[in-house]
Amino acid sequence: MKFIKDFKILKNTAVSGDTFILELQLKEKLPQMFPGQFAEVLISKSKKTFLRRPFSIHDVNTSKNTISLFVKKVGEGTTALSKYKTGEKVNLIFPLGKGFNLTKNKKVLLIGGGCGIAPLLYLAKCLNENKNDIHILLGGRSKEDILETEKFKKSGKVYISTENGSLCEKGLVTQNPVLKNKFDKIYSCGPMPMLKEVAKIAKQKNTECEVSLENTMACGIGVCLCCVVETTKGNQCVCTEGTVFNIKDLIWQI
Amino acid sequence: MKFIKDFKILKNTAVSGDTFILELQLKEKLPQMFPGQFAEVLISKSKKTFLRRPFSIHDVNTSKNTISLFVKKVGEGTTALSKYKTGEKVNLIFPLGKGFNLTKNKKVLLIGGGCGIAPLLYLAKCLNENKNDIHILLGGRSKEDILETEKFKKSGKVYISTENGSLCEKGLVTQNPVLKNKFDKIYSCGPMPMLKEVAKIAKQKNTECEVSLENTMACGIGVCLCCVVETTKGNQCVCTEGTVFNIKDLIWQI
Amino acid sequence: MADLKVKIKNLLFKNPVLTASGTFGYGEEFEDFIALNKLGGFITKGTTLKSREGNAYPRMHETASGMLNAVGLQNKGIDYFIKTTYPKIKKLDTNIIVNVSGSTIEDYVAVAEKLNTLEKIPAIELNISCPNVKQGGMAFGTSCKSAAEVTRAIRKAYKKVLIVKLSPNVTDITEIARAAEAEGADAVSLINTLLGMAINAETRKPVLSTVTGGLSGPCIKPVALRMVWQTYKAVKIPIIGLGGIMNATDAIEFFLAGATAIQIGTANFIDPQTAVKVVKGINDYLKKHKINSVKEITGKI
Amino acid sequence: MADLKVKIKNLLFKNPVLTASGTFGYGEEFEDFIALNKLGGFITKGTTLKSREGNAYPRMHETASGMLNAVGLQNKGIDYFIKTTYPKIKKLDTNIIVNVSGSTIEDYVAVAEKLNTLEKIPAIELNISCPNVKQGGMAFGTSCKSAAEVTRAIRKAYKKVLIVKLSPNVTDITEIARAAEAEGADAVSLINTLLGMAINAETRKPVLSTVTGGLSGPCIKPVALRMVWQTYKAVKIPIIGLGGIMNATDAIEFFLAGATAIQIGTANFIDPQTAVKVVKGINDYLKKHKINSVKEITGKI
Ligand SMILES: Cc1cc2nc3c(=O)[nH]c(=O)nc-3n(C[C@H](O)[C@H](O)[C@H](O)COP(=O)(O)OP(=O)(O)OC[C@H]3O[C@@H](n4cnc5c(N)ncnc54)[C@H](O)[C@@H]3O)c2cc1C
Ligand SMILES: Cc1cc2nc3c(=O)[nH]c(=O)nc-3n(C[C@H](O)[C@H](O)[C@H](O)COP(=O)(O)OP(=O)(O)OC[C@H]3O[C@@H](n4cnc5c(N)ncnc54)[C@H](O)[C@@H]3O)c2cc1C
Ligand SMILES: Cc1cc2nc3c(=O)[nH]c(=O)nc-3n(C[C@H](O)[C@H](O)[C@H](O)COP(=O)(O)O)c2cc1C
Ligand SMILES: Cc1cc2nc3c(=O)[nH]c(=O)nc-3n(C[C@H](O)[C@H](O)[C@H](O)COP(=O)(O)O)c2cc1C
Ligand code: FES
Ligand code: FES
Repeated sequence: MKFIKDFKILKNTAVSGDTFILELQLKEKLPQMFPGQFAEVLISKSKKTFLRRPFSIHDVNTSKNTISLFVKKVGEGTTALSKYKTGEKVNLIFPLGKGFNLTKNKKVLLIGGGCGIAPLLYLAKCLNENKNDIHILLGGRSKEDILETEKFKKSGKVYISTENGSLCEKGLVTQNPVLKNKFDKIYSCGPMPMLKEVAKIAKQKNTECEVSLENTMACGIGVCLCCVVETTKGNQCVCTEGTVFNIKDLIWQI
Repeated sequence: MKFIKDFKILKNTAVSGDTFILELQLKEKLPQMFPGQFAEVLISKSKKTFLRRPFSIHDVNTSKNTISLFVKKVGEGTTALSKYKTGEKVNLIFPLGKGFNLTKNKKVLLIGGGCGIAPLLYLAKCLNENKNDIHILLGGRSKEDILETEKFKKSGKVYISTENGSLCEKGLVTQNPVLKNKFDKIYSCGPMPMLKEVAKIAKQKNTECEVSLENTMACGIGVCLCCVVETTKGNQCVCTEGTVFNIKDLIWQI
Repeated sequence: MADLKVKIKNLLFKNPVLTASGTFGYGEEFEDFIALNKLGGFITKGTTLKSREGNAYPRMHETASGMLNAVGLQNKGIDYFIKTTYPKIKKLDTNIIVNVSGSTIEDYVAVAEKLNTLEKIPAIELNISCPNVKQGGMAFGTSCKSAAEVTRAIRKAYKKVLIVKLSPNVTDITEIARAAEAEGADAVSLINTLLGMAINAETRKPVLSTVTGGLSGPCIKPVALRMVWQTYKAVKIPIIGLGGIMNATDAIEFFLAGATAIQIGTANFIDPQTAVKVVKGINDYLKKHKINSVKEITGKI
Repeated sequence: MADLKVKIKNLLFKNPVLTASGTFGYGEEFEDFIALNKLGGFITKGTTLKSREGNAYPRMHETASGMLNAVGLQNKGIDYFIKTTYPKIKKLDTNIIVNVSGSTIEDYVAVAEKLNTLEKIPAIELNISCPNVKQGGMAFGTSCKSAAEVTRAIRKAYKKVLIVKLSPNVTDITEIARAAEAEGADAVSLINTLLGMAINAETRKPVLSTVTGGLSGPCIKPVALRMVWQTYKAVKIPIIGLGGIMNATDAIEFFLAGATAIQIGTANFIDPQTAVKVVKGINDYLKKHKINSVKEITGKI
């Protein structure tokens, strides 16, 4: 079941120069949400933002009845969103997409690049509840891009790569030594080139691997057919058949 | 000389349910401005407002280096403007139009209907400095529409008409007994039907009369030719040849 | 409650608010948001004889007050619709209209013939205006001759209500509308998307995989209104107006310009409840203005 | 500083940023806001043989990300321009191009001939695309035959650079562009406004005195870009691109689509400094992307 609701902003917290977390409260009880699901947000104060904007559900707090979004300012819409203040309302369509398939009692690796960490925090929490052995690899261009580490540490062991070496391992996230280990499953979200590299490594090692895609979307509910990705079953809508795909179902020009 | 500048909002004060006054401060020294001139305001936080919006200069405070706008919420743009807060910036093109021609040592009547009072406050002040004998007639549908009376009283004697009789004289502003008196000049701003009635009365009495028009505008600087009014010299731009016209130059279908 | 009922030929609509092809899936996708039976009807995604994968990604780009799409008629084909989708939606108490697309007249006819037999499909919308498929689609809709040809063929093959959907990418839309009318169309719907394009200045590449795409949303409303008004003066058959309708006021404007019914397209993406809000808003408007029936305002500017 | 110079025939522009007819008066109106000599050039308000009062008020309506206008070529006529305006602006160090409008070929020719003699007017823009005047204007621009005819007549009468401004209200703009090219146009500029309409739902009347008007602003940019790209592939003469350009990124997109120069129109109303900001922004873009000359990106998608 999908909903369209106004949320109240409880808090808008700057995380870094260009990222922020919106904590959004719903009046009625939140429906169940799965990690990897997303919301389509109406940014009504942005002059140039016509369509809604999709953001992953970063965290869910059932006691406060809130969800949070982890957002990076990249354009008009996200910049306008960063200026919303406590008490203001935003309209969401949610929860959308299918989310990740959760393992139980497994050794898993979560790989997040840039703001691809957004859906991984709630994922890590849920995997933790499922008693998995959780390893989390975060990557970015420099140490300024490595965010939320403390929160991730609550659910698993954290590894870090920065391209310029300003924090921990120097190099691409996909070059991090932790990838030499054997995992039962890899979960990943981030820029396409990274996901493709992750998929390649997972394939080589024959490791189960799910990736969350961020194709541009107009509707988020499976009707515009704009967000498609080629799969073994033909073009599928990322917003309804995904956003999470098992890499074995994707036909990627790697 | 016209300018394009950011102003800082010093104060946004609700005057009534649907009117408010924006007090706007300029960093550099304000240029000289004449009563009846206006500004074109960019309402950047309104999703649906594409063009600038014209507003009369309601008041000028040279010691605070501020101007104020008296605005009525009628649509998207003005509603968005009403939500601007202290400290926020708005961009203005100003001062535009020619303004009223000021008399000296004369007996004058100012007639304002609805938010047509906007340009009259600064006019009254300037006429006062010019030692005129000032009479001010304000009209509206009901007493809720009669605003700023105390401010006007500082410059002259105030008369009031309300259509429903909830304050002072009952009836149209143009039926107010003060109009029976003889004035050297009438200044007026308000809805078109009112202005036409005022013009008729002035003509009958052979009284000099200037009216300020509010034709819809795209540019405010005389280039789009959208705001024209028929005059004895052909179509003229209200934004540059007006907004104030002597009624003897207008060809109105009265 | 004002009288919102309108008719196209013998087909009764409980109200004049439909949803536009390609923006409403096959209806089901909106069941979480609205009661479909509150709509006058809905129009399915463009459906072709064979299943189509559509164009390559990227297919979408946001523009000022609108969007470009280059979906390219991705759909599972008419047989899948008949076998799988139709049984699920046929119980709905609203008019389900199938948008029929194709690239040859034979294809169009084959789809239309299959639809003849579906009891709960009272009408088809013939899409001769899709700008996103090479052959067919828009090509049919940009000349009187080909518009007439395809309408004639479908009119022969299809017994129920035939709506022809026109392209705005023409010098004179009234010519095409008249050609469709002359060949037996029961109504025309307009407009489909304007042909547009987007470029990414940073990558120096077109944004859409197909370079050009179809422009929709409020940005095109002034053009759509103008075309409805021109067409209203040119034909006698009813007009279904669409193009950038976001709310009831927009809808009223289309009625005044000459539309008998309207469709909500891109607005469904921004607020999936738009269509039912528009139904309510039209009713409120009529009551406020003391107008008994929505039919009374068609063309009344 | 990147090389911003572009040429149309033998006419050199210091940069490819012009301002569009009808949105920039005769230049003087912008002197408080920008230094006019920073522009590649500006194009005057449409000027006709005799003075014109234009259409009745109201002439303007805001739309989603755009506006409709129905000015109807109000201007004081070519003789007034020559006697009064030209002496005031002729010292400006930028290309002043006169937009020539008319309703008969004879009128167009008469205006063009008078302009031959003005030393500081190096080019005219022939407006065969004004949607707001009954006879003439757009009618010339919507058929190849009449576009060819008027271009031929002006080409005979006018010795300097001839730019023909095309209407987007056509099925195939490349046909018209080719017709103008064949008759000796030195460049085409596109697009003029899209024909649109607005209705006031409360009064149930058209908003504009002329019912329909010309749509401009960012809402039309996707259509304009597409037409520039199509025309770039169809003709060899340079293209001046316009339609909804608000900033340097938009301008770059037009170059990539095939424009040699661009014009700023409606944006002048929102920010009278747009044109000079765009000049700076193009320079910044070229530097960032290590491109020496703006000429290099024309048509390079
Ligand atoms: C399912 C999904 C979940 C997402 N989750 C998050 C999240 O949790 N946090 C977050 O910060 N971002 C997330 N994104 C990306 C986010 O939606 C875009 O950054 C946002 O839409 C940009 O809006 P804007 O108006 O600021 O940028 P615009 O001004 O529209 O564009 C600025 C730049 O961003 C690019 N862009 C625009 N939309 C997208 C998109 N959907 N995907 C990728 N690039 C885009 C444009 O091409 C352009 O280069 C997600 C995207 C999807 C599809
Ligand atoms: C020279 C001039 C000076 C003005 N001074 C003032 C002033 O001091 N205070 C004030 O409150 N208003 C003033 N106005 C009117 C003000 O500009 C409009 O109310 C405003 O532009 C409406 O913007 P909106 O986005 O809120 O309304 P919209 O959503 O654009 O329109 C809402 C309604 O207002 C009407 N409207 C829009 N623009 C105008 C306009 N220019 N004139 C009349 N009606 C319009 C529309 O037709 C519509 O019915 C002035 C107008 C002009 C031309
Ligand atoms: C994503 C998308 C897909 C579309 N697919 C179709 C289609 O399959 N068949 C069709 O006739 N029109 C299609 N259209 C056009 C719409 O039905 C409608 O004519 C157009 O979008 C203008 O209306 P709007 O501005 O209200 O969206 C599509 C539009 C969009 C945005
Ligand atoms: C108010 C107004 C008046 C115009 N007058 C003319 C004109 O006289 N001659 C002409 O060729 N184009 C005229 N145009 C069209 C513009 O020059 C330009 O082609 C169009 O507005 C599209 O560009 P834009 O979206 O950047 O404004 C006018 C446009 C507007 C908005
Ligand atoms: S975004 Fe519309 S189908 Fe996925
Ligand atoms: S508003 Fe443009 S000329 Fe007056």
